Amino acid sequence: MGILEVKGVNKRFGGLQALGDVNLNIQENTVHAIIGPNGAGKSTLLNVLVGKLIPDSGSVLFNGQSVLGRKPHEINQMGISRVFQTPEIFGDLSVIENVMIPCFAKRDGAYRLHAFESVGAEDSIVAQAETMLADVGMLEKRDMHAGSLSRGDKRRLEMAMCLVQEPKLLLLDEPTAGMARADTNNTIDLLKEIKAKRDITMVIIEHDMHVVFSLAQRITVLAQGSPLVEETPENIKGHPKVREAYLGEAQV
Amino acid sequence: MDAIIIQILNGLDKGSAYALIALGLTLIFGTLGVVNFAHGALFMIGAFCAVTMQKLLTLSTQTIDPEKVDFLGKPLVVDTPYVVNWFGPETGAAIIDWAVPLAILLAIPVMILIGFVMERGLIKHFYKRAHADQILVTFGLAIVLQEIIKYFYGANPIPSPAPAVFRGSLDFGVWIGFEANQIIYPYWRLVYFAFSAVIIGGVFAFLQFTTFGMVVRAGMADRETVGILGIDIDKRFTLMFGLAAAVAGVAGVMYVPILSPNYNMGMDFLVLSFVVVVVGGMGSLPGAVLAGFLLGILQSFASMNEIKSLIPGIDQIIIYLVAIIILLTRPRGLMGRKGVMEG
Amino acid sequence: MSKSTYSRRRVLKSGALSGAALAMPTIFTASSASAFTNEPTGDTVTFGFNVPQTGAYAEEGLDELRAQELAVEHINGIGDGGMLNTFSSKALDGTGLMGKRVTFVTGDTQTKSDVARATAQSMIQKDGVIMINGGSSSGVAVAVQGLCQEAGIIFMAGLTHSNDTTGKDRKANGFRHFFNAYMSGAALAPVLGNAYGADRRAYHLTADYTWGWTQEESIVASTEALGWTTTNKVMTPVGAGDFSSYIAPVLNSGADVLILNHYGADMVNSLTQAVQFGLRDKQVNGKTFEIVVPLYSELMAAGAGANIQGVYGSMNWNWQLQDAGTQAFVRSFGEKFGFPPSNAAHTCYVQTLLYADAVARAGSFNPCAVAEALEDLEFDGMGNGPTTYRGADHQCFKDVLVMKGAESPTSAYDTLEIVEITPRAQVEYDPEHPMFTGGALGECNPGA
Amino acid sequence: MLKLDRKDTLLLVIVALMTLAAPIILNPFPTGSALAQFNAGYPDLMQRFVIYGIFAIGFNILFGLTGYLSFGHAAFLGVGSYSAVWMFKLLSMNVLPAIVFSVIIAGLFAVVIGYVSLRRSGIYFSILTLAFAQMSFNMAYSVLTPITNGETGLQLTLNDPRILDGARAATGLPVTNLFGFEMRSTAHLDIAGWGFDFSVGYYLSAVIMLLAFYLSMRIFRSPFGLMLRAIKSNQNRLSYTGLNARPYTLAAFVISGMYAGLAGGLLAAMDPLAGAERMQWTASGEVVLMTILGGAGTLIGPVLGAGFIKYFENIFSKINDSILHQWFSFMPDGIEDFLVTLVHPFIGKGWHLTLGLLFMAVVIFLPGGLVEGGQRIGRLFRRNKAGDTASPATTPAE
Repeated sequence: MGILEVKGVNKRFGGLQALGDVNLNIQENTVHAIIGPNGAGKSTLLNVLVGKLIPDSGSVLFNGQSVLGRKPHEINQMGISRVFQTPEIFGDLSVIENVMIPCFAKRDGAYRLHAFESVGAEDSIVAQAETMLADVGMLEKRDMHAGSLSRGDKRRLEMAMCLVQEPKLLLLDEPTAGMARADTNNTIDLLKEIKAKRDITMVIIEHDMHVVFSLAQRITVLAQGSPLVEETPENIKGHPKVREAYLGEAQV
Repeated sequence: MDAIIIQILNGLDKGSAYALIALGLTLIFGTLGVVNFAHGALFMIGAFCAVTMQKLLTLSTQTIDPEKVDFLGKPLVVDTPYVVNWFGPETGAAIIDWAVPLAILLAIPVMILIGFVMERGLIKHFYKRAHADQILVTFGLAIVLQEIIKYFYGANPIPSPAPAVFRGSLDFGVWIGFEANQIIYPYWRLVYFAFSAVIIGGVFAFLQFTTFGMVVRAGMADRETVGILGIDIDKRFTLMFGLAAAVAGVAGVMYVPILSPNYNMGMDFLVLSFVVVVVGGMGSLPGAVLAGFLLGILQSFASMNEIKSLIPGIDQIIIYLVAIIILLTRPRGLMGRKGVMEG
Repeated sequence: MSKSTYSRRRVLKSGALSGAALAMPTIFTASSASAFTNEPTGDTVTFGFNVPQTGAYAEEGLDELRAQELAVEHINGIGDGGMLNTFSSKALDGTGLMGKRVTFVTGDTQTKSDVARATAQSMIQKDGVIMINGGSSSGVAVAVQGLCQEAGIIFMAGLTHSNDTTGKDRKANGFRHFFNAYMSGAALAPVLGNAYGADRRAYHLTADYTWGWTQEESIVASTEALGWTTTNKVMTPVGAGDFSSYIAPVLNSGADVLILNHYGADMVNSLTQAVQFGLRDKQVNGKTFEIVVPLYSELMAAGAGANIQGVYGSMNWNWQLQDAGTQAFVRSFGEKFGFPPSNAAHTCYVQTLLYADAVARAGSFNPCAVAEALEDLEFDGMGNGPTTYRGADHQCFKDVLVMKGAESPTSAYDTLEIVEITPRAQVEYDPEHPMFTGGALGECNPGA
Repeated sequence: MLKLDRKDTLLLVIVALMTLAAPIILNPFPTGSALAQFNAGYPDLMQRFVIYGIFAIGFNILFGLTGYLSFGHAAFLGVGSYSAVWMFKLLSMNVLPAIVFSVIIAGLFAVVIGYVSLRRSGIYFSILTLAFAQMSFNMAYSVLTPITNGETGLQLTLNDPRILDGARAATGLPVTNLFGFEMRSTAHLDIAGWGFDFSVGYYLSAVIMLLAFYLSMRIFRSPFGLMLRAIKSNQNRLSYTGLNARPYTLAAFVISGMYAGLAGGLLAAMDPLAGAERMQWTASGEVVLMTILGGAGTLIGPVLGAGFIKYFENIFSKINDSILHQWFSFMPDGIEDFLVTLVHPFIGKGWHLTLGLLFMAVVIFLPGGLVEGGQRIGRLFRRNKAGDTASPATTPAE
């Protein structure tokens, strides 16, 4: 049994079949990439996984529990974190505050009226956040305004915010979209580093084959809303069905 | 039955006033992304254009009539308007009588000018600022405009009658088979309704069928892209602001026979028109018009005795009650787009 | 501590530490330097003129202010003396008040009870006023009257027409010269009966707040006593602006008279719109449809323009009266400002003089002495003929004017004409009349 | 002891000193002088400064931290006032139960209105709160007159039951007090021409304001405050971080509603009258203006804004032409009249004009409100002193 099981998920938007009978089984502690041409249903699938969309039929089980119908914050509290295409951070807050918020969320749950404690007095939270920042090499920027960071740093910060929660599953939505080659490579290194340091399952939705083949242990190819193939990277490269799906899309 | 028809007619009329103001407000918000709290003041200035027109037309020569005395026992000073001197008593009086409709000729250039000056001189600098700042600065401007009008015209309402031919009312009920006097409707309100329909239709046609309108609509949807195409969108937006000011202004001019203008009238309309705009959906022109008529008609129904006796005071809160219900059932108002002013 | 007395203006010896005052503020309530609140000590005495200067009643308030300024000039001996020449009491001689020059401070009530109370407070606490006068709404009058009662100074009400001011909300420190809703009804009804007959059906539109309700109650009672029937009483929101949805059903209701219990901008708009609906051109029940506005003011007449022609209403006073007092006042006001005074201006002018006169006769600024000098005072020469300040409720009783919109006014100032001067006997009532019960004057409070 | 860092402690101490010395600071001009017109150190106005300060501090907890712009907060102030006056009428003239009761009732109102309104965000939220407040105002003014006494405002009468204090002899209305200390009792101090008033009511309000200020400081610096700022910054990220924004915003809404109720209760405690106008949209707009004018999201800004607006309303509106003539009387007649004519439109009945112009000036030139103005002056001062180029980077104003 995998950590995340998607069984028979269907989703229609009007006349369009966005997802058709999707079955996925993601094994614990692997990096699993979902690829596919534009309009294959990757984003729809991701939105189903994080509770933003409810499928017409089928089930999504995380550690044996259904995630369907739960709000994003509940799904996060179950142990699923998400990295967005463009980094979503708290731009008005300082870097360290950005990382402290997920620490509080992990310790105190979705809501707690801790109005009379002082943030500065939360030593363990501060220490936790600082360790995390050190991990991603941003400790010297701890007091900077997060909104003024470079794009690469924003990505790092977002990763740090997700990782500090020690999620069981990390969803990455095109983490290198729009990045220059150098930044992409940095991100790949960062992800590799993260993976090397801890037990974590990652699901990457990605366009860039370079990223996919650098990181993934399993790859699912999605086409027209349905999984075409699920294989190891080596076997995907020469797969005829994949070539067919990607014809003219990208050089594999 | 007749009571219901009466209230639908009244509602259409109230609604057309709301719709006109909300339309201008939405034009400004939709094109420029600015929340304009001075829009009520523009409506008020329009109304005072009518007052000014009256004053201009009754500019007078003063002669002393030794036969009569004033309240202090001094010889009475008699005013004779120039237009009477020039065109004779008959024509002169007729011209003065038509002061309110004639005021539109004054209001359009004046309002466009005020719109230009406002946009170039003030609003322009607030495109990138927070909505709260826009609200504060335009609110400050509204107070200033209002006080300027008060300084020159005083705080009293000023009677501004419609031309004599439009006084009295149409016995509408007789046409559709009711007895006389059951459903009556003032001529001027019919004029106002028709006028609003023309203006609203005109604005929509302008946006729909002219290239200018198309560019502006594109700009409303995606300002940056239009900018990239090398179109000077800013200039068009300035014109748009002038247009919105003119719409508010003429709405004000035509409203004065219904509501004697005073310097404070803009504030009364401001809150109401914001409710209308939001119920319609921020940034949606059809939504603004639809919501204007909807709220106007519902308000009229709520003032019926039969309904008031069931729920006392319902006519005082109906607009707000409807706004709450609509916003709770339709998150972005009747026709609002996602993500507009939700942050 | 002792009684609930107002303990401002305790004078500390200059050497005393403020710290002691902070720690034990009540120590000083025992010692008393002055006998009553804001006892004038220098060579001046200060009046507070609290009128609306912004908002819908600003013009009325500013006219009150002009009259008050004029009254102060006359008390101080500047100008022609105005009504001091015709006033039956000769205690004021144009040399100030008890050897002191009268000065005044002004405030803006914005016609809001809260704000009016704040400006009144500031006049009492900061400027040390001994009397407050002015205002253009009953809500404000009642609120400020209550404050003056608690603070221990005299309140001379301005324009306030609700029965409550000297009815259920009457106060020992408060006095009203202006007439009230009951008097309007009592004065109007006979004139309406003569003009429109005893068989009429009335439809009421009433502003939905306390003044509107007392106005409606009064006029309903007096017209029904005349034999009229009341077909409908409809409340309208204050500041509704567009009254069309209330006016439209009137014709259909079988009523042949519309009574607009509205004031200010509401009245201007409802009357304008009713005329626009053509109500007055209609025939109902075989009679011409009529409109009545129980309370008129110059402000409203000016705002409604030609629409008031032939419409009956009542007023406290009008500059067209021919008595000597009126003429003296109109002359001195007109010479100074260039137009005749409004009835709001008149009542404030008279109130200021009456207060000063009472001080002079009592020989003291102590509010209790002043109140005593005002109670049951009989006077004449202030317009309105012989007048009594009734001690039981602090309401003035005098002739009331029934007015009608002039058919062909010669200037902006004679748009209303006097139809009848209703003699005072006809508008008098018992202090415990049911419309006026529910409150008590209490005892005069000198503060301190 | 206060659990504040050094900077905050310093700010609190300064605010406390200023507040406690306000009767002296606000009366800088000798009583008889022409400039005495600008003195604001009389009890009623000082009370209004601190009470509206409380109102604005509370509003800022909602608006400054979460960015939710409520246009109906005056409703809670009004509800607080009505509750307090009813307590005076029914229970006791002691202000303590009245204030506690007004906070509780305003809090309950805020729970209901907040629960519904917070289902929407942005301008839709603003209009929902506006609608609720306008409904409350319209009803209070007319239909609910038996509870609110409508236009006149709810006030004490001689025949109120007042269970605890018992019925007094009908000599006059009783006075609000705190265990015998009457709110209106005032000690007056004259020193060499200067006059100062120290009133019990002011000091009670001032102490409560300081507590409210301290509490808001703690909220600003707490994890709860951090979450609220995160909501303003990026609500999407917040929910994907496992936090539920709704209870946080509701808590902020209720807390700020209770602050408004406290302010309303205190207003009634100082002067036992509650008018419906307190709930009108213009009153709600006023607290928005106070907060933005002073500096939204800053600790001290709202208090400054409240003082600024109340000062104008009470001092500028009272200046009239005869006072102007007095000021300029030292000038030759022609110039005197000219100056009076020049200033005339801006004072007395024209005080709104001055206020409107100042709003515009502040927003145009000081986007961060008065606090930013203070910071700029401070920076200028420091730069001159140090002679170096201080970092021009704008730090979030605190």
